[in-house]
Amino acid sequence: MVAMFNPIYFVVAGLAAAFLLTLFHNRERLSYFIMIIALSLMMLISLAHLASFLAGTGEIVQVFTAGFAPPFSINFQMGPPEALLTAIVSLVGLLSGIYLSEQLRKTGAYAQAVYIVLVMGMNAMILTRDLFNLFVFLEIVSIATVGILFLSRSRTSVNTGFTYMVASGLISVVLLIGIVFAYMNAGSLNIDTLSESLVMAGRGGSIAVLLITLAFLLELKPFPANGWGIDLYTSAPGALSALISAGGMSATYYALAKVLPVGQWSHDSLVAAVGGITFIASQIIALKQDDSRRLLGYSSIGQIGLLLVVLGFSEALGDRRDFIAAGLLITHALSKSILFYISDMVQDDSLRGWAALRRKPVLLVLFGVAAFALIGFPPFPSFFAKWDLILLLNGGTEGYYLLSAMVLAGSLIEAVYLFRWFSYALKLPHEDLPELASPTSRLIAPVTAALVLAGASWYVSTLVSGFSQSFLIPVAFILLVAVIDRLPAWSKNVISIAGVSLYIADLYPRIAGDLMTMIFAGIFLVGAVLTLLSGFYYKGRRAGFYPMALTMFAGLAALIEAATILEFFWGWELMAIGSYFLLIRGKKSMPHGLSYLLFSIGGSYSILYGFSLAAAGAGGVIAMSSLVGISVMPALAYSLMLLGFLTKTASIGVHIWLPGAHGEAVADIHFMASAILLKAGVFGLITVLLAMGSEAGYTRWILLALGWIGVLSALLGNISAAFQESAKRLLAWSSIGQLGYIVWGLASMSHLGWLIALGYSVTHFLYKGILFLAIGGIALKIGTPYMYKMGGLIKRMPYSFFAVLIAIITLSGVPPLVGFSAKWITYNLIISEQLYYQGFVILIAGIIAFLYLFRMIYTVFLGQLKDNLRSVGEISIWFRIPMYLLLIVILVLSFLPNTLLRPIGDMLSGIFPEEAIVWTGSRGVTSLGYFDGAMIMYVIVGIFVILTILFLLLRKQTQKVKQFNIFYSGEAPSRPELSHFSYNFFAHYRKAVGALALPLVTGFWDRVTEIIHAVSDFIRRIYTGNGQTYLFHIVLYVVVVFLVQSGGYR
Amino acid sequence: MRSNDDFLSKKIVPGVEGDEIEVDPIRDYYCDAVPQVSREYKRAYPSIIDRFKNWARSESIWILAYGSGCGAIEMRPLMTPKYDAYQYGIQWRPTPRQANLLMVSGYLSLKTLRIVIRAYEQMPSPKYVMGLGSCTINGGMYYDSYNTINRLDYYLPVDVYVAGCMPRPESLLDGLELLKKLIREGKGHGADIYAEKFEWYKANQKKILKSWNMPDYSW
Amino acid sequence: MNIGSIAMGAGFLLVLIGLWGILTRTHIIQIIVSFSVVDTGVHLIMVAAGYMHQRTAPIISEGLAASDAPSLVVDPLPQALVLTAIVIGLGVTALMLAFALRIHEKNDTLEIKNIERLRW
Amino acid sequence: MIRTFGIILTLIGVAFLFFSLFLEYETPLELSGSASYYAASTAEDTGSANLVSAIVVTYRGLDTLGEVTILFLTSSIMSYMLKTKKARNQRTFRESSELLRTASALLVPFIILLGVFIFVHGHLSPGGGFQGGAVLASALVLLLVADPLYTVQSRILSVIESSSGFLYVLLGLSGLLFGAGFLDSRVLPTGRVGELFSAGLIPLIYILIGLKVGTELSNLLSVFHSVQGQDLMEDEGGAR
Amino acid sequence: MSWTLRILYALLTLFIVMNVGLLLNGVTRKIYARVNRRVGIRFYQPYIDLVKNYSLTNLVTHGVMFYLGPIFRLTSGVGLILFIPLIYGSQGFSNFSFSGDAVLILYFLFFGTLGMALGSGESGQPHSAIGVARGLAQVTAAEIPLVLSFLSVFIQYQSLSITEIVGAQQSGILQWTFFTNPLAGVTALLAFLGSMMRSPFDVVLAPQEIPIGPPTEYHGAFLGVLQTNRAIFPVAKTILYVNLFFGGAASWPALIPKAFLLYMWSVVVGTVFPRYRVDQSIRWFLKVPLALGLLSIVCIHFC
Repeated sequence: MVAMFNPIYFVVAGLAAAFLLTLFHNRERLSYFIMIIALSLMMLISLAHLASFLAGTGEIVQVFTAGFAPPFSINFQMGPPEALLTAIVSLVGLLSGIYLSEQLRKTGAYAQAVYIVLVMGMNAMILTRDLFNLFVFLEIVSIATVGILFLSRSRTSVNTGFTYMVASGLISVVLLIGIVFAYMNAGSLNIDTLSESLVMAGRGGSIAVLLITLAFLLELKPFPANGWGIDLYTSAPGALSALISAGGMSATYYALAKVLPVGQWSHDSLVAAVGGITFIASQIIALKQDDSRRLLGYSSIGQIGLLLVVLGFSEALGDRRDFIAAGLLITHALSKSILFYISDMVQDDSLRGWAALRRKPVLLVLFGVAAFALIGFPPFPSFFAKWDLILLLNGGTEGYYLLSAMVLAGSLIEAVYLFRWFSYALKLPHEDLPELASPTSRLIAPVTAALVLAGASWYVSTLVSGFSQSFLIPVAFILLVAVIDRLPAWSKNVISIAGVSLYIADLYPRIAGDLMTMIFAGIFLVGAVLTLLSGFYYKGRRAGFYPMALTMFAGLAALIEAATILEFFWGWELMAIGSYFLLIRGKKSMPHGLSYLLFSIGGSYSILYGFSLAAAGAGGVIAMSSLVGISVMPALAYSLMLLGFLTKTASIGVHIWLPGAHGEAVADIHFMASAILLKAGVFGLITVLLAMGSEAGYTRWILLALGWIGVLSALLGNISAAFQESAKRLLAWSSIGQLGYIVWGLASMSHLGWLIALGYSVTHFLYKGILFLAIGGIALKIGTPYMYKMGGLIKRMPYSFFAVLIAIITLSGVPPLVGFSAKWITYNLIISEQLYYQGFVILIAGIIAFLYLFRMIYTVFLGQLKDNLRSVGEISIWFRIPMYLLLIVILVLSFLPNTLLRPIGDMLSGIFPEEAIVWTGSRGVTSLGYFDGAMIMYVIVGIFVILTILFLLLRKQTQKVKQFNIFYSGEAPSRPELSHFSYNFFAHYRKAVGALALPLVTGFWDRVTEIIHAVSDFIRRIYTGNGQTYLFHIVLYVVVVFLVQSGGYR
Repeated sequence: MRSNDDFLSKKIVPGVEGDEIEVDPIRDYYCDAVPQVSREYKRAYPSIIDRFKNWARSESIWILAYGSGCGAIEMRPLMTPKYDAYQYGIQWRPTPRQANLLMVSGYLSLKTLRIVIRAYEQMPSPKYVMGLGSCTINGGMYYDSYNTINRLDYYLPVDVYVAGCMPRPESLLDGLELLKKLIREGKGHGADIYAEKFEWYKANQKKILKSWNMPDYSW
Repeated sequence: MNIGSIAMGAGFLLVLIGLWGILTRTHIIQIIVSFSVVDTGVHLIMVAAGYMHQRTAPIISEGLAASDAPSLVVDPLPQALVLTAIVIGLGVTALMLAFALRIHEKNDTLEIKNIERLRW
Repeated sequence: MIRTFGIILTLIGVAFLFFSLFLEYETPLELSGSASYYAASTAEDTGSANLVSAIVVTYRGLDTLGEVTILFLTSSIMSYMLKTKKARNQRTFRESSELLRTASALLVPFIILLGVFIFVHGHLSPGGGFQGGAVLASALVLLLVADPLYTVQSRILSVIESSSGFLYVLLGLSGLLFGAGFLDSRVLPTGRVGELFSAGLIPLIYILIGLKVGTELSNLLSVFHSVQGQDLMEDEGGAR
Repeated sequence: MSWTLRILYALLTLFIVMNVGLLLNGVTRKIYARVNRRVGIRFYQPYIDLVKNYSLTNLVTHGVMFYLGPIFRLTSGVGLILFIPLIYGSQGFSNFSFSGDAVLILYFLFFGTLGMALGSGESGQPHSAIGVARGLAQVTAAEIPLVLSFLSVFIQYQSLSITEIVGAQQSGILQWTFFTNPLAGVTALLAFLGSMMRSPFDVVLAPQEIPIGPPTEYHGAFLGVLQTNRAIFPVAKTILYVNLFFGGAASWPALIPKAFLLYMWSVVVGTVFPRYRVDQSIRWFLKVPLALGLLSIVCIHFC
């Protein structure tokens, strides 16, 4: 069957159709129809071959033209890479053809003929194995590109066209000279024969090969010499840019891949270097772009740079190279074409103009899919490709550590400008933007591209070893929920809760034994059910909330169930996506959501780097056990992983995203993000610290640093919390403080320390849950999170007041409740582990927590009730149910602290053998001291009850009075607002200790971004806009590369 | 400057949930209860405990440090070593909540009368009033002034008057001695008398204080 | 120094002159002309590559039997390649001229410096 | 000033590159690699006397097909790029001299005959489809120069052009179906070297190429000719 | 010990401590008066004031939390005294100290503060809120020397249980922590000043300025409860310091003079120094006491 689809039909179909078209050029409808038929025929051929290869049955097809053997005639070869690339080229060609239908039809049959020849040329470039034939088809492609470029008929397209022509002319000169001299040395033009003949190693031969490689590199628009390329993307019609970046670039890239073996891989380091420079430079320049087309141009050139790096390191990547290159190429081709298609629909070219996408949600979803695919988030192929790339770069005999760091830095910068752009689209006003030109004919192209990308993602994930398919089930469930997004919120809520609880039921037997995962599974999944429960409060549709919330929970579940570090990383990134979309929902949350995402991406990249070193140490094995005892640069690996997880626990230094992101989040999202999301960081820290242990020498310094980070975050978090005006920001800062406490506990690497950390994680979940739900509910009801706008709510919401009171007492660690057990263990830890100085700061930070606790409960509940709050009812029942569930748990734990601490202690004794606490009933005894939770509770409650009864007996006539019956030195208070002391509550404290709450860290990160922007501004100056300068750059580039290569090492 | 009445007029305030809230300051901000007579006053004959309580009340009199008029300066020497009222259990408290004795030390203009009435009503009972100087007895040299009151006990139940156009500290101490004797004998029922003849007192007060913009009894 | 190396040297020289023209002339037509000079230079190099001393053109005729062609004939392949290269050069130059016309129509100038261009 | 200095420096660099290439070049003494195969076996493989035509048409037939496509591309791009307004205002030209008009009328048929001869004998004598086509086009140039108001019936030219292109592809396809591979010229008997009806499909293909190249070049020239003094078709809309 | 016996002992302890507390209050105010060369109040005046406050007939309450505020305060006072082992050796008089060690006492101090703050908060009185804000701000700074000194004591004896610490100091005066760990002792004395709300650091209850801070709205029986606590709470804290730094006591006659003398230390300093503003007091705590505390820990840690 495959014989019937002979690759030569690409050329035949293309040319026959082109020549036929010009015959009936006056009947547009017929000619356009023929064009579509030709394009779909080409796609059919490539898909047939691709299908046969994917099914594993196909073998490489050699096609001889003119009936003679290759060295004497031109031959086509259709192997797996060719099949894939021709499939991409023909697919994008067909989609762009449909997209450009009305322009092509208007310009006439000739343009359609040129378009068919363009797509045919690209396919032929991929297939041909003959150097000169490759040159001919390269010329066909560049001429046809210029022809189609003219379709946009604008002045810039004409000017760009001319420079493009001259530039490709120069490149063809270089290529021709290269081919001629290659022929003179080896006597043949066929690539395969040239590769075998060693004669190329001679001086002339090596220069010829250098010229050929250089020509193809120049065609791929390397950094200094790509002025002409950037203008092409900017002025060409969107669909053409899509075809160029997806089709043209892939074809030339594969041509280069075919040509490299000719010189016995002598120039692979050159290719890698050029690729690396192009990747980094174009990402940095793209930072400063505000024109969407130009930015996409830089980004696609950057992606090609990355592919060049992959090509350059072929022998380091070994057989995985094809998988990586294929993964990156598919994602790049499809997502770039999606973006280019959309760019043609948006009339306003500036980045902010894309906010108009919100008028058509389908396009916004497509934009999101493309952006996340480009950066390499799960489930897209680029995620697995980037994973393998970094692992192999660091894994080989001599790891290319600097290079992999550079690749990650580059993709981080790419994430910066892509997500900044995406958040513009999500959040900026779009009322005054021009209308979208998006008829259905134009929608087909991006939608099909996205569907193909999804299919490719599914297929790639089946290829990857160390990634079980069970992780895709939650993703499928999320897609299902996304599809039914039209339903009202409550129905989706029921479905999601059912889904999560089903997952818990299925998960429970698997992790029943291991308490550590059970704790975190409880926090993640039971917490999920609780937060979703509070979601019943919302009326209406609440578009996009449930899929994204479930993505986050799926990510968290994946963390728990991960058997290999790949699955762990998959869960981590999935969670980052979900949580970003939840946090971005707040009205003023755009800058904070963006900084959250960038910090989490930076964090996950440092985790990825750490994992790669771990995998390198374990010889490529990526089971979770490979994290234990890393042999390759262990100090760097562990500290990078810890840094990555610290960004998620928002410890000092990387915490600046949290106050804004959580401060602006909606009520239950705030609870989700803080009580659950931060614990993901803690779970990560635990996994790493368990793997690291504390025996090795370097661990002492890492743990010391980790401890001090935890301590400082506790201190500074609590102090800054005291000075916040918005209740939500206050709680956000307090989460930083609490997490600092947990990090310090973990850093002590002792039985007691981990007991505190785990105990705290659970109790933090409980009381922070109550606080977030209460404050969130009130902020929702009152409409503002600012505390000075509240006051006296105890009279309107007594139940919430009681819950918040209990939560506050637990948080501050005052005896009767469960918080005290953590404080007690802290003292034991400080003395037994001799962490005196850190311990002292932590204790003081614990005391400072009182400040913001009292401030919150006073300004919100006590004091004077304002007029507009007079008729406010209790917060919604859906907030109060989870609140009271958590309250009951806290009270039970307060009575019997051992129910929580004993099981954790027993489990920990497995890890830290020293037997720290001996529990008898609710009485814990350590070597230093003792405490009995139940007894304390009985005594205190007993005294309290007795005194209350005594006082009630003694009571005389008591007169209940209202809010203005206060001693106001004889005057009558005028308005409730004036006699409610809440704004700038700790002014005097700020005078004394305010220096500690200065935003120094934010200043530091601003400095960093300023530097990068300055560099970007400096580099991009070389594109002066003058065509001749670009030509001069090309010639200069040729000379420099020649001098470097020849002077270099020959 | 907005007059005081403006604060007490009814107003419509937009509520947080988009509803309109009708706020009537008198009803919403202030408690409008009327003082009750205490059980002790009703009892015909003071029991042993009452007598002990009255003794304790006499031995520890907390004065509201409110100097109204020129007599206040006479109270200061009581804090000095020369007269030292502390040894008799007398103390000065800044808030009426914790005070038992209201010392009206001189003339009371209409404005200060309003403040004195509020201060008196905010004191817990049993509470006593001591008028110093002739101004409180019969208006003193300001008897014909348009804005001072002539007799204090028309407006507040006064227990002890100390004559003198500003009595010296010694006479103050003497007055305090008399007050302690009255309290010990259980005659310190100013608060209950005020509660009993509440309407009468209120009528007097309202007659002289034309713009009565506060609840009848400001707790 | 046989004719082959002279031709090759001349070819290289022509390419250099053409490049100089492209990089320094500001008028677009002059750039197109210098580009065709470069093209000719390259074609000359290609032909020179195929030149062999004291050999004749690769046409089999009475005077040149098919059997002893390998020892008498010049390398035919570069001549085939140069044929294609010349046609490609023609196509590119024709298109450049068309673009020059369009540029003049849109920008009313043919100076490459003041064509209104996209900046960084 | 710095610009030119920079350019000089770069060109010296390029010169150095060329020089290092030039040093390696020494004219080979005898044919090597595929050239020796071509020289030895073209005659009995394809039966074409002119080795270059054999290479151009059969051995590296795909290149030629590519070339033809490039020419086709150029002419079709030109056709929609330089479309002029419908109304052709009459341009006043100085009457060309008597000598030129009569000479051109006389010479044009002979030039066309020469062109046809060249591409018909492509496989025997030097030259071939492209060279013959160029000669044909030169005939048209002569006509245009002689009589500027001469309007070329571009309709016929484009029909010949596309039909010859299409036929060329069909011949290639026939090679695939009947011969050993796409563009294999041995579908027809290769005959004796030097005969007119020999070398299989090569003459036929060359004729088609000659016609195509001739018509395309003339089409190209007529477009350029018709553009003089006209304002180009302003595009109605189109993107930025 | 059966529960009833334990409760009887507790009542007895409370009775003794309350009397000691009231007498101490009386004596303190007598000393203040004597410094002003005044005759001063009768030493039993606090008793009278207490009875008078309880005897007042009507009470004004602003809400449940306001009502329970003083009771929180008194529970904290009573709880504190019951959790501290008063008499070394006697099972009875160490009351409920078996239910928690020094950490429980350290954190139980805040129970009362929180309760009082919430109670005065509900009264709607802005001055009380200002007082509470000052109190909390100051207590975080006053905690620094306290935590440091207590920490160095716990490190020195490697134990958190007060009875053990007292036991280690029984063999003679030179064995007192004050002498074996002088730096911690001095820091503790400075910390003692901070926690006793005496004049250098009594900006919280600044009379006249923010009419006595948090308890502005409290009167009658509420004030009585507060005064009972004012009797028990300082004595409890003093006994805590005595136990930790001055060798505790084997019997009441040994305990009361020590408590009295230590109590007088804060009174004497109180009479001489004027009142600090809040930020001044915070800065004061961050200078000398912090340095001394750290020194004491370093010293214990290394030498």
